Amino acid sequence: QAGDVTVFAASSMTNAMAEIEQGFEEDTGHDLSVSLAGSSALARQIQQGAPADVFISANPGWMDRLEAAGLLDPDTRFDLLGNRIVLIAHDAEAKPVALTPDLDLASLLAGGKLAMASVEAVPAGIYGKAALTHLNLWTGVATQVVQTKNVRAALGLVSLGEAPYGIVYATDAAADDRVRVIGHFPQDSHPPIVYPAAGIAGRDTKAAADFITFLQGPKARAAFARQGFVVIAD
Amino acid sequence: MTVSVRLKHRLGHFTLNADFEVPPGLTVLYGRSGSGKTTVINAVAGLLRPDDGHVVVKGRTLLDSAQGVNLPPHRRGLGYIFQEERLFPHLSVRQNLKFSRWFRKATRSDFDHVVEMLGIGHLLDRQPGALSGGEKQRVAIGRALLGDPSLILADEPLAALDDDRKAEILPYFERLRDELSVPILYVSHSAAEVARLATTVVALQDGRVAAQGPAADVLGDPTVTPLGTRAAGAVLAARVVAHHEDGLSELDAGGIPLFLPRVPHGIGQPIRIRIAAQEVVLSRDAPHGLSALNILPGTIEHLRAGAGPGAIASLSTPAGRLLARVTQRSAKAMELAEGATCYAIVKTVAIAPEDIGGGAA
Amino acid sequence: MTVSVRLKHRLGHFTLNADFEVPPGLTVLYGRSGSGKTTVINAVAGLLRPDDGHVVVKGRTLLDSAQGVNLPPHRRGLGYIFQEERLFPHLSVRQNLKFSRWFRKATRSDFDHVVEMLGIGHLLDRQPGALSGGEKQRVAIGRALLGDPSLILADEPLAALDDDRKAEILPYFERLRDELSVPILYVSHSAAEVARLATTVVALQDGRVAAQGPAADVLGDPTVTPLGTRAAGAVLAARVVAHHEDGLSELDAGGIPLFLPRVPHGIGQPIRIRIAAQEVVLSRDAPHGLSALNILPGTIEHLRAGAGPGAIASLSTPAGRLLARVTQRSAKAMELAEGATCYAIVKTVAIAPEDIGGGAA
Amino acid sequence: MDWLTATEWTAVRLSLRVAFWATLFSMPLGIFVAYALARWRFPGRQALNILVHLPLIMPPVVTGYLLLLAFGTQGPVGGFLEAQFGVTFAFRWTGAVLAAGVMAFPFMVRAVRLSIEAVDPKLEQAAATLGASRVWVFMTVTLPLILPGIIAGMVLTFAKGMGEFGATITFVSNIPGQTQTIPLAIDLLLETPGGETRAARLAILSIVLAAGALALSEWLSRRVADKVARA
Amino acid sequence: MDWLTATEWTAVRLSLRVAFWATLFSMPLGIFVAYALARWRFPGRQALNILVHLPLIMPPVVTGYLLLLAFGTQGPVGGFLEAQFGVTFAFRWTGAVLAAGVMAFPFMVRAVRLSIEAVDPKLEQAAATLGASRVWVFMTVTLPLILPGIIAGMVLTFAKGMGEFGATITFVSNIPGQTQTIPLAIDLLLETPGGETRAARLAILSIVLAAGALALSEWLSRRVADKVARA
Ligand SMILES: Nc1ncnc2c1ncn2[C@@H]1O[C@H](COP(=O)(O)OP(=O)(O)OP(=O)(O)O)[C@@H](O)[C@H]1O
Ligand SMILES: Nc1ncnc2c1ncn2[C@@H]1O[C@H](COP(=O)(O)OP(=O)(O)OP(=O)(O)O)[C@@H](O)[C@H]1O
Ligand SMILES: [Mg+2]
Ligand SMILES: [Mg+2]
Repeated sequence: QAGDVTVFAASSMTNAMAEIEQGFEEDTGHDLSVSLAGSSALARQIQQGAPADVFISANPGWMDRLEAAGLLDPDTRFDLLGNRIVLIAHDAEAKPVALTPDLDLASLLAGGKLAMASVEAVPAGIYGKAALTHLNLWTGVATQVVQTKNVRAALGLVSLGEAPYGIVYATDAAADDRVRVIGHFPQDSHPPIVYPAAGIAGRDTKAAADFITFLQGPKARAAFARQGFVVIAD
Repeated sequence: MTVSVRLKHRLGHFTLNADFEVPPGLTVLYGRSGSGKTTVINAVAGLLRPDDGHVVVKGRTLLDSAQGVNLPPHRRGLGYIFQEERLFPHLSVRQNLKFSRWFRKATRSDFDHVVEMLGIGHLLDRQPGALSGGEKQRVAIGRALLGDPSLILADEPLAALDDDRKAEILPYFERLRDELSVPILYVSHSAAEVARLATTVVALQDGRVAAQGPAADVLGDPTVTPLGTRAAGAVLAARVVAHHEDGLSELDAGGIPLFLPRVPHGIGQPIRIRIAAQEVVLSRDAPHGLSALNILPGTIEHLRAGAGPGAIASLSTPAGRLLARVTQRSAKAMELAEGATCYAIVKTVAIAPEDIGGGAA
Repeated sequence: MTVSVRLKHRLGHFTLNADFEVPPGLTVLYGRSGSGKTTVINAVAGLLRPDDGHVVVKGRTLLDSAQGVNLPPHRRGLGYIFQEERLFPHLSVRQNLKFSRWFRKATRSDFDHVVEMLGIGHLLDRQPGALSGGEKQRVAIGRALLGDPSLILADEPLAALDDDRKAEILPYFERLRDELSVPILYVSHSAAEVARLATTVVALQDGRVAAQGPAADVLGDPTVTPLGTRAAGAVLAARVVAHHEDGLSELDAGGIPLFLPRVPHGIGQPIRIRIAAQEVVLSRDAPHGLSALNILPGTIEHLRAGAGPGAIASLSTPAGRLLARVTQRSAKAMELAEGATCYAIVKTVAIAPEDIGGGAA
Repeated sequence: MDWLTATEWTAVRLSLRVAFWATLFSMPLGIFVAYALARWRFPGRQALNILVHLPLIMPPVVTGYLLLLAFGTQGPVGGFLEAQFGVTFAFRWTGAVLAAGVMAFPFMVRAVRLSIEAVDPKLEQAAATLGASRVWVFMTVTLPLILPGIIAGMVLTFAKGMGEFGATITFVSNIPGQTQTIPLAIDLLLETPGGETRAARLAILSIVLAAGALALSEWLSRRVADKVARA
Repeated sequence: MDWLTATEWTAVRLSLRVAFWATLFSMPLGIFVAYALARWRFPGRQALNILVHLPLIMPPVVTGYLLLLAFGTQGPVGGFLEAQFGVTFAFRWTGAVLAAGVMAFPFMVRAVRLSIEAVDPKLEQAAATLGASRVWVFMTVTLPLILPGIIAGMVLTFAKGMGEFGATITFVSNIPGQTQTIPLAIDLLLETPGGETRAARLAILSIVLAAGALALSEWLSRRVADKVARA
């Protein structure tokens, strides 16, 4: 018997969610509606009683917030996805570099900007800063970093050439052929990148449970993989 | 007293301190530019809240600062013809004219009649922006009159109009005054208008009342000429006797026949005629062979020399008191003195149409 | 010709089709409300672009539709006194008056003099919003005059003013006309203003020129009375002979002595006097014992009966042509006819101050 | 119809609906507030003035957040309205209307207020002497004369209604068919790799629609102005 | 000074600077465009009208993106300005000024335009007959009479300059000390779990500053209105 399910998902998952919506509706006959926005906005809305059944956050911090407030169905939280951060360049001819403490990032920038998502608020930026700090590269380039509202905007700056280099998720870099990935940050240079997902307390309908199950199933995994995500859940 | 006004108000350097009471009829407010006429009218209308004041019209208290009474303008039952026309630019002439009908039931005034009198029938569907100056003013007059006001305030309503048009509109104010007994406060600089319309004259000077009283007294008193000597003139009461074929009307004024250009009043009706002092020629002998048709015998009651070369004589005649303005040189040459008998000569055509009005003097 | 105007323009149902040429001096545009006076003046000022037109002032072409000439208003060198005052609300009276000084160098007109004449000295630091109606109009007159215009357009400039004030301002227009030879186009409904100021009269009717010509001709021609019979009157040229102690001035008009209330002109100076037709009393016999001081012998040149009870006689006297308005009844009784001799009687005080002007007739 | 996807068409329809109702509802309130600010002196006048300008001063996200706090199902106003009148704003298109209206309110008020301040009080006085009470003076004289300001305010509100993003997404989230207006859809497309072309299409459509509203308003204004034209 | 962090104080100073210059620069251009729209009939008038309204119709992100395309270092206008005049907008506070000015431009133009349309052309005619050329008529009569509209436009621009977020962050990103205005700082705090209190402090400070500007403008308007008061 078909039901409705509403998912609040971080907007960086737009393409993946479109595929998943189709697959899920075909498989279960439930009606899925997806609200895509920034993780912070979505988390606040859930706090204010938004009609979300499932939340997928790009930022574990906001999921922690909801959990602490008792708004999650406690047993349903799991880490859905992982990702990697990479250094990208605008110049199609740019040479790959090794992301080690020996890298002379400042002279690579040559006075240009390094585009990153906000290093205090947006996960991709936070991870990026952590990685640069870990590699002792941060202080050398801190003044040249431009911080954007989200990863996509940082990617945009590099793809337009406004900033010659940038740090983004591997998923984003893969989707834009005007940028070139010149280095992968070591996994241990930053806290693990995870997209947690969870059901919302008091909204544990069958449809919601079906969706959480579906997320962990092969169709969803394939869809996420196609968009370049590292699928953690199993 | 139909209208009783007491006002105190300061506007910058100007202080209004006016106090007057007038009987039924039309009161002309007279005074030089800046003497406070518009300020008085605005206070009566409720558009200006005076520092202190008391206004009663026909027994209805419109304003009483002491008692805290201050009727808002829309409850004062006014028809205000403003010094500038103030037509509503977004409404057609017709809508402007009918504006007050939305708020007051029309009873007395007849739309078609007022429109015809003012000669604005062909303008009804225009916007005010497409009217000439005089046309605007006529529409503004119509708008105020069509509100069936129980008090009319008119601030130089006819100043922008030509003589013919004035002559057409003046009788309407007379009718309001006499037949419908609407009290009227009327600002005017025109001696003829004052003489013809005024029941009472209130002369303002620097915000104070310099003179006030019945029009016949103020205008006919040779010792006061608040409106200037050129405005001096007596008002005679007469009765229509006959309309002659040659275009003259014959009147009877205390037994004396007077000839005037045809008047519109019916036989037997009373009319009042203003005879300007400066139009009267005096003669010691009975004159003959003159083109002037009206000759009134009389006795000099009073002779007052003015500041200039002129003097004003007041003459008691069977038709009533008459004023004559002569030069002091003539007065001396003719040996005019109080008690002297003489003849007053008045040209028929010198009596302006606007100096002839219906109603008893 | 100083001013030559040819205009064709349509405004809604109204069609202007005016064509007149006037010699130096002051031209009065006369006509009923809505006859097109303001439209003509606006076109001359360049505020309205007529469908077709040609305007030349003192040899300068301001507008020539055929040649595509159309000077913008600010290059026409105007002083325009508008029918409504149009003061700048954001500027003080002083700044309003001095407005044109920002764009034109002041040469002729003296600020203090104009301010004093208009009696607005105490208003200089006020904003226009704090002025009475007449005060605003006076400031507007001053503003236009202080622009040192080479052409003055005045649309009923004195209508809102009282007689005393009018008498103070009129001489200034005369001075502009005579001494500074500024051409003036002047709209007025006042016969006295017309008579006193006009060099030329142009009468408009429904957008067309109904009559035009020198003021003396138009006003003194008994066959045309474009301004209405009450405006008819002759203009006499005279010369000041003496100022007497009793306040009278003695003039000489073609050998005939005339007595007037003291005139401001010096002995020997020429002045022009308008004698309104309705003020003249005719007598077949030499009159005596009358209070009227001025008696002129003459011969009747022309007698025209009007539509009403009146007739206008034109009289050839040694002082010049005189008009007299009498009733047809009197004309018959006195057997007035062309060629008859008679006496014209004119009261000294009946000649209004505004009917006496400087300059030759 | 393959120029836009079905979801996108839904967004277009929704945007029009939101802009329309936001314009309609904020107009009377805007006129009232503008009149109060222009003509009345009352305690708290300056506070009201600041309140009206708040949505302009604060980042839209803050406005959206405050709306969420006040008008959410948990919020005091939202809870009250839901309980008393059954009106819900949270996560409904009605909430998008509210957000657009609030964000455009400063412009609506300013435009109307400017017009009110330009009305010649002498005309209102004239109407009063002809028997019109305060309310009638307003209805018959003031209101017709401030139409240009009202039209300008409505245009600004409509345009803002078509373009509002920050407060809307924060307040009512981004739910296709419910709260996903054109700007939200565009934003999402811009977040999506390769979404630029479709974003541009939506933007152009949005501009065309708003241009239509603009042209209509210009035409209306012209008519009003012609009527009131001073010769 | 521990009420706000040093970065936050920098953001406050920067916001004031951005709002100030945005107001100053957009005023003359706004007056010009408003005059052209109100008084002239020229081909492309309607297109200009739409262009002016675009920042309102489109989501701020789109406006910011278009600014980036045009005024970025790689953009045609930005490249030209940098080469010719050494003016750079990209990632500079000047870019924030540009973004705020553009976003507020519709309001500036509307406010001024409403005022221009309310000016009685009869007064301008009177000035012309007194010798004032078109330009002088504008300077001596029109401009003083539209001051209320200009003040209103400036207030709206200043307020918008204090509050603009979407276009600014998209165009010039968020560089503390360079482009991080109050709204950007607030947004950052709101994105951070637990940042609400500090965000609220910044918001309140921003409101207080804008309220000051508002009060100043009201006082100025009153002075102007008193001068022009019709009795
Ligand atoms: N915009 C317009 N549309 C249609 N008719 C108009 C327009 N403006 C003026 N008129 C008409 O043109 C005629 C001439 O107007 P004008 O203002 O020149 O008259 P005027 O002689 O100055 O009258 P007044 O003495 O009343 O000021 C009038 O009949 C008027 O109704
Ligand atoms: N707001 C004001 N501030 C200062 N003085 C004012 C103000 N309004 C009017 N006055 C002055 O008050 C006086 C009376 O003005 P009012 O309008 O009553 O004159 P008025 O008799 O109607 O004159 P007019 O015949 O010129 O219309 C004038 O001297 C005027 O200058
Ligand atoms: Mg007055
Ligand atoms: Mg006129």
